Amino acid sequence: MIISSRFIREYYEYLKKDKLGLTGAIIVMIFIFLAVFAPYIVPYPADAWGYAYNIEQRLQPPSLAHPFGTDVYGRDVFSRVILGSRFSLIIALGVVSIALLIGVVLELFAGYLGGRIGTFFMRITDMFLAFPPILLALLFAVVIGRGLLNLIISLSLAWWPWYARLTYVQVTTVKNMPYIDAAKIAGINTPTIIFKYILPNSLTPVTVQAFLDMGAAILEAAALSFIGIGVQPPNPEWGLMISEGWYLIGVAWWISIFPGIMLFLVVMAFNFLGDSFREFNNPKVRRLLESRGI
Amino acid sequence: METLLTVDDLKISYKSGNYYIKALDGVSFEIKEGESLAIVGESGSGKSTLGMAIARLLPPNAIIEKGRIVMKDIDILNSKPDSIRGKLISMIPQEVGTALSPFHKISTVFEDVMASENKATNILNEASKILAFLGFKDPERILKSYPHELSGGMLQRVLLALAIIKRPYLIIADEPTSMVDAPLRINIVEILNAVRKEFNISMIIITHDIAITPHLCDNIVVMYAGKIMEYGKAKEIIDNPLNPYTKLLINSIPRIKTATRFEVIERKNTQIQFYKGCPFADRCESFMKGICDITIPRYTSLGNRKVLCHLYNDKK
Amino acid sequence: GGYYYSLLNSQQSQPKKTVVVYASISEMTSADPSTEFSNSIMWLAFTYERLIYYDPIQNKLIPELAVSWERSQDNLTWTFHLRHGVTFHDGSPLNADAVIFSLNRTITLGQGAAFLWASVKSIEKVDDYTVRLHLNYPAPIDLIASAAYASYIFSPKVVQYAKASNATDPKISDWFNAGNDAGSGPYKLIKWDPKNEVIFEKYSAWWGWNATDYPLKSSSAPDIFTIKIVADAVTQENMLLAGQIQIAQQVPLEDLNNLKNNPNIQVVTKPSFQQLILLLNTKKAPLDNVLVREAIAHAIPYDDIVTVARYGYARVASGPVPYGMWGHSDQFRYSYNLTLAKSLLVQAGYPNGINRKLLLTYTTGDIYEKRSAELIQSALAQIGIQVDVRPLSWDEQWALAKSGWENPNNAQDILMFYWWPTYNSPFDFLYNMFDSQSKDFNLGYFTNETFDNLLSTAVTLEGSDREKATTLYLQAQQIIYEQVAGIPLWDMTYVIAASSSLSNLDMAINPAYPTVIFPQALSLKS
Amino acid sequence: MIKSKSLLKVQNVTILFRKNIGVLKKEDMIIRAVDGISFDVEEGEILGIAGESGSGKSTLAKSIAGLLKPTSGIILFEGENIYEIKGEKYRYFRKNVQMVFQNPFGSLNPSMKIRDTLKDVLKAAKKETNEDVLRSLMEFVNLNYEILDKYPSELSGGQAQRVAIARAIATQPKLLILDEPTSALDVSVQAQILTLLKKIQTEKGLTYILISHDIGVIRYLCKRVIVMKAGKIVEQGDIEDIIYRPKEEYTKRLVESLLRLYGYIEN
Amino acid sequence: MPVSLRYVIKRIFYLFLVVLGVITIVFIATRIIPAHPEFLWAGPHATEEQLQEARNELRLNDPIWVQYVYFIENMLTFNFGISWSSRHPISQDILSALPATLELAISGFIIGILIGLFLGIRAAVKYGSIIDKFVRSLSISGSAIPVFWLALIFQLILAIKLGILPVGYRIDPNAEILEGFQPITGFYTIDTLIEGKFDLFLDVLKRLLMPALVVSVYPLCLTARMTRSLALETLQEDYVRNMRSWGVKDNVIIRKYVIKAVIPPLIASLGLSFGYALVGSFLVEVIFAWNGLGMYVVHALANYDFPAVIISVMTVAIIYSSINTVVDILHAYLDPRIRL
Ligand SMILES: Nc1ncnc2c1ncn2[C@@H]1O[C@H](COP(=O)(O)OP(=O)(O)OP(=O)(O)O)[C@@H](O)[C@H]1O
Ligand SMILES: Nc1ncnc2c1ncn2[C@@H]1O[C@H](COP(=O)(O)OP(=O)(O)OP(=O)(O)O)[C@@H](O)[C@H]1O
Ligand SMILES: [Mg+2]
Ligand SMILES: [Mg+2]
Repeated sequence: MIISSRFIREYYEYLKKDKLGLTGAIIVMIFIFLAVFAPYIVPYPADAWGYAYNIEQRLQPPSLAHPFGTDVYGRDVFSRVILGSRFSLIIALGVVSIALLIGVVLELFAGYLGGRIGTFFMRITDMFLAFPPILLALLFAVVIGRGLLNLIISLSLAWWPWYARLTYVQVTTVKNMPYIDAAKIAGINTPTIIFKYILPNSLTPVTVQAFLDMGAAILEAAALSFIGIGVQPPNPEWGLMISEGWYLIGVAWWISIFPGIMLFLVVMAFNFLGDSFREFNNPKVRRLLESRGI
Repeated sequence: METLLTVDDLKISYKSGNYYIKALDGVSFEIKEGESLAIVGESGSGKSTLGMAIARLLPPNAIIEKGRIVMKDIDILNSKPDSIRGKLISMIPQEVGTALSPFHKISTVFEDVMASENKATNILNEASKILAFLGFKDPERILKSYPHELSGGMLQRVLLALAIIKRPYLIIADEPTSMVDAPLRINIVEILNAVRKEFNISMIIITHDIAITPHLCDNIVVMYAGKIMEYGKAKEIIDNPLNPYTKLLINSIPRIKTATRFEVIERKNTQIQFYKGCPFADRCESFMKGICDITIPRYTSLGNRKVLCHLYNDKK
Repeated sequence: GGYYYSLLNSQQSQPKKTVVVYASISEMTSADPSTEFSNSIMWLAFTYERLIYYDPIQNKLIPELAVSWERSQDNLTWTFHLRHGVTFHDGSPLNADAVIFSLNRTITLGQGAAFLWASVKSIEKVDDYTVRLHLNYPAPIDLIASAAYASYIFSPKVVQYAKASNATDPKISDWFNAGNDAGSGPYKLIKWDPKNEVIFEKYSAWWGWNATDYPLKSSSAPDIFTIKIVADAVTQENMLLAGQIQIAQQVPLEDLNNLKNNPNIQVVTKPSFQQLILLLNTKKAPLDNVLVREAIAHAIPYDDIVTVARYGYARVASGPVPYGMWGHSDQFRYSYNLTLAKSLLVQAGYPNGINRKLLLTYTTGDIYEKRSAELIQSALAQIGIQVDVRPLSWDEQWALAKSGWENPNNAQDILMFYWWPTYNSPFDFLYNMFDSQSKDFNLGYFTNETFDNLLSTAVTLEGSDREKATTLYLQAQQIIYEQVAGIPLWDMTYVIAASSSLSNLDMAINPAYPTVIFPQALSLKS
Repeated sequence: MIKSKSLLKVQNVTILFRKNIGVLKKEDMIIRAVDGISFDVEEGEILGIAGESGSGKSTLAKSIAGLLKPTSGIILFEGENIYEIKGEKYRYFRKNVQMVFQNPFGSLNPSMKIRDTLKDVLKAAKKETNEDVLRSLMEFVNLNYEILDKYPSELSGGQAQRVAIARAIATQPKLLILDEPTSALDVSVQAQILTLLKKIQTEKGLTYILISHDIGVIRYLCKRVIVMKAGKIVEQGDIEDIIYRPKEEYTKRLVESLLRLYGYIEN
Repeated sequence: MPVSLRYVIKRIFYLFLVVLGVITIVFIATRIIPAHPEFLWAGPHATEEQLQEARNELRLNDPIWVQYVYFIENMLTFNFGISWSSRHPISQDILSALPATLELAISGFIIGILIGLFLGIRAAVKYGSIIDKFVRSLSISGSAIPVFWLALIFQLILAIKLGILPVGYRIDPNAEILEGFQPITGFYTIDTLIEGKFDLFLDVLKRLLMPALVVSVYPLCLTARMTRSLALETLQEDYVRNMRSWGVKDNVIIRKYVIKAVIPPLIASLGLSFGYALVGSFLVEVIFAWNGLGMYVVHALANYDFPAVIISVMTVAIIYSSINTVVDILHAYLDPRIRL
């Protein structure tokens, strides 16, 4: 399996040398920590969830009491930004795992069986690939409605074809490898071959892509929330907060700047991590990297 | 004959992450003008590294720890690569499929290779002439082709033409005959011999294919784990290998005429750390029988030959 | 480059026209002066003219196309004397025929605000410049003739232009909507791109430029007036600061302090008759219980809402009739009192709050509504009422709300929307939003016979006995107040930010004609 | 002399590959990889198949191993058509015909430890999978048992090929197909593998089909050889006869150049 | 060497299939997923008449396959129906908004590609150097910037705080009246030049600059990253080493061989880059009040004008697929190995 302890150990060793990847990993870890514990550690939980408002405190610039200032309802932007990480994490995990599941399972069988069925599934995948993913997500969001859950579903529905194609390509190469023939000759049954021989060896590019996509999913979800069809107020989703703060950009820049910075940092961290993971999995580049001591 | 190239105590490692991989460990030898030298040995023994070091083509992670390469009074390792590559030394690559840019016609490559020579002669004429010499009936057509439009054998000759068009003193061929059928192997040997005769070019042939060496080379360097195990006239070495590794190598070649009998020594699992001492000890019968010890042996010169082995340290 | 420059200079040697660009938040709608009942008032109001112009601040009626008018003793006949020497933009003269043609078309088509003329029985041409209206019942025809909608007079030649068979032929409407105008106002329509921009050019033959009895004009009015659709307040502000527009309909109110300090910008505020109100679904549990409605009314932080939603640029409403309108009273404010609200809920039988999420709808895209709605959401949460706040497009919101007349249980619980007057009378507010006959806008489905009777009596007195009418309207408002049929939130103060190069802006804005800037009154400093 | 019974019968086997190069309608290009080949393999025999690159050797081998149904012709294993048997008989065939591939790394699942690879194979053949079985298997191919806990990428070429051989003999097959088992290895390692193969054959009495383009390798292991070219059998017979008395033009040319090349070494 | 006609025909035929596929997905999304498609078409709370109208228009009383055929026919004949917020034919709305979006997307895309290509090559050549590290972190972090947020910051700094660049709108609001500017193609950069209005052209460029820069960020990062890794891989290729061994100078190798090897796969990814530019401009339009398809969609979304949104999305998908087809043909043209 790709997630073997050896693999993790090797990647850990590699990360220690890849400064960008390491930075990414650390930020991602902080982000996950925040997402999990946000409601318990933010200074103003009620503000964070959007239940409360405080007229006296409205539109305060950043200060000690409110490090990121307050918004138009006098809610603490810092608390909201921190809690926002929970939404982004749920989105990233939800979208990537659902899309991965659909894409991989579908094309694993399509790719292994090949022939007409394989082609048929690939054609369906191609149809979906004809849309820029975020627009397809927008289409689905419009059809199934707004809100966090619908957002995740829409994005997943738009995303799976990318994994499907990767898996398909990979499965069709892997299934022609001698070790698959060897397994067949040894009399190992088809389900075992698919799940133990083809799946783990087809997964690397998809996993790399999934890693890279975590950030992208967060970003696209934020974009959809920004145009109003994602997470709904008063929830503190970053894209939504940017959109709300945009109206006041002239007087209260902090309302949209801080969620933006947070969004940027987290997506960047995922990108760094994903990129380092990709280079780690690309032996050609890896050899070059190692030789340069990067 | 004058000495063309001297390699003196060359030590090269590769840096790979935190590790250093020793590729060459104190290699010294000479090539005379017009001479053809074979470098044979195990996979990973440093043959390609040696060839690339001479042609100044080492990858960036290679570290030259020690040693000198001198050719025609030029210190190869300390001069500009551009003044060496192509002019003094050229290479013939092994993989023909990926050896030429798929996006360019053969003629373009010839032009670019010759670009630095501001000779009055028409470059393409020159190329045609060499291609014709290498046996092409219609060199113009070859020049107009893309690499993928030519067969493997044709490409091999095109690559040879590219390597010799600037008339270097030395060409290095890395595995010119691997993955090739017997008739074609003969063919390549013949062409290389013809080139050598016509242009008086020295050659280093890096190869696994010991069978071709007596037809193509004057001398052989046998390498093992970054060291030269034995050096000498090709035919002498094949007739009478001295070093146990050379013996193993020669005996491992399956024969055609008579059924072979391999003498195989299976590597035993021992706890001794071999890399510090004699590199071949763990496969060496003499070591296992206790005839010699693990320390690094010295070179012994026996006439034209040089051997690295305890068995010969005492002799002579 | 040089070639282009010489070309350019030759063009610029002609005297440059003066231009004022007014950025509108919303797109223009239709262009038919008889039926339009929406955003296009923004330009109909100065491309076309009414018989009378109304100044609500001084409560004065100013002669426009009619120089004078009188009503009969029984209040059932109104006679208008028309202005001489007025020409429409096509050059044809204004006369009694034109007025009769226009009013008849509007009344016959019966769309938009045509209901205003419901009292009219017939229109009679007395002579070329005199028109007489005969009524079924007394009605304030002077106010109706000065209304912001359905009051416009246009050239009868539109029938020819549109190749129509008669006045009500839809071809005329098509002709208007193709971007043609047939008005007599100070500006004529020269470009009609309702989603992006609408452009007007000064009509130099307008009678008003030289009229002494007509105050609404300026000698340095712009040659060109453009309404540019800029759907976003932030962009409007940026464009204003960059000098790309001269008037911004909306800027983020929080930015006003900065703008006020900017010497290049002026900010004009004016009270308006536009009110944000909640209509409560009186036919669906739990809001069918007056005690619950009352509890809600006392749980809303009115002052906070004005601060947050309008940055203070509004007044907490008192009754559905806005400040400044006759028939308004300061007696109808609900107090903000959570203890009271909670005890009312207990009385109503909901000691633990309401176990269902109430649906509050508002019109999407309006930030003031959005903020008010979100504040109400968190305020009501404090007395145990959960609210689902849902932005809907106006069409959708309206359709959902209207469906409540058939089945109130399918409709929203709370509807948030604006009301502004069609014509200037409390009747317009009270009837439309609360009378049991008004199925289009009584979207709380409030039915109360006493209330209906009070209104129908009052409206007939408007034209004759304003004082009596006022008393009746106040009684009617008392019923609304006690029954909590609606909860008025705030009366908007209009805020217009404009370039300092404009003067007279104050005069160009009139709450009786909401969102209109009358360009003929603007002065452009050079 | 008792005629031993034939273990495998290849009868008139043709294998075509179809490549669709058409745009709208089907336009197929047909590659005749194997073209009407017939031969028998006796029990306990080692049959060599030689031939130039692309002559269809691997395709034929795959077909015999039951991986690729021939376009026409039949393959009989112990008298049964291997593409028609089902159930117990099929399992019997699977257990008894195994294959070793050219690229030792490519034929081992890179994401599984050697131990698990072997276990899977033993399980599929319904055999014991305990530590002793695994260790003795390793010992048999001259490997240290520590290798069991390694991944293929951590092995040398020779080690990996030994593992592949261990895997192939784990089910105790009757017929072993060796498709260029040593061509990716160093000559000295090749010699070790070849001796190992010889040892296995004598100890277990297996039947081999050995595919190689290296006549020397075939010569070392085989008595009988088939020479293929472009999907067809050019010549077959005793290896000595082929080398010293080639009949066909192609074989003559091949042998002549080989003799020239190896001429010096062998004298 | 010309690309074989057969390949071009094949690609175009394939494009046609993809367009059908796109239409099918839209059909599925609008007819099969929602329980009551008429609500989607006329708005969830439309009146009974509106619903009836929608039912007729969508032919909901016919069997599903008739609806499907009818739907395809409508889409292929640009009969997209009426936007129920603007009350215009959607095809007309889209046609008037499209040039603005394309102008923005194309300029952003071109800026991105050119700068990205330059940076990517630089980085690969100086592998491991400061430049390389800079390009690598820039390209990775750059693609993490939310475009809409970047637009906001650009606007805040360049337009509001510094006042260097104008904000909003594609052309001076008074251009039409004062300069007599009349859009012809809808691409204002082209129109102003056609009409010889050079000052307006400069104005248009100035207005285009900021949004185009924002839009360019994503394609730029993508191109830089791809170029870098492609060039790195190419530098590892055997033939590069071989040419070095024959004495071809490094700069010739990079200028002539590496770039030529990098371009075809890069071209193959142009479709993707353009997709990013297109989507990027959708979001950026909102902030820069750029009257394109993005504004139209966002506006339609706010008004729950589903038909307008769905058809716009479909239009973009079709444009995107067409571009991908052109790109594939171009790729085949540039890579002599692809001959199908
Ligand atoms: N770029 C590199 N980075 C790290 N290690 C390398 C690199 N190139 C070669 N090596 C290592 O250096 C040693 C010598 O390699 P070299 O390629 O010179 O061997 P060789 O004799 O040519 O082998 P072969 O016969 O397989 O071609 C080997 O252990 C190899 O793994
Ligand atoms: N799956 C396939 N699809 C299409 N053609 C194939 C396929 N497999 C093999 N071929 C073709 O069949 C022919 C025979 O191939 P095969 O691999 O059997 O040759 P071989 O003798 O094993 O060659 P080598 O010595 O190089 O391994 C070749 O022309 C090859 O291109
Ligand atoms: Mg080598
Ligand atoms: Mg083969």
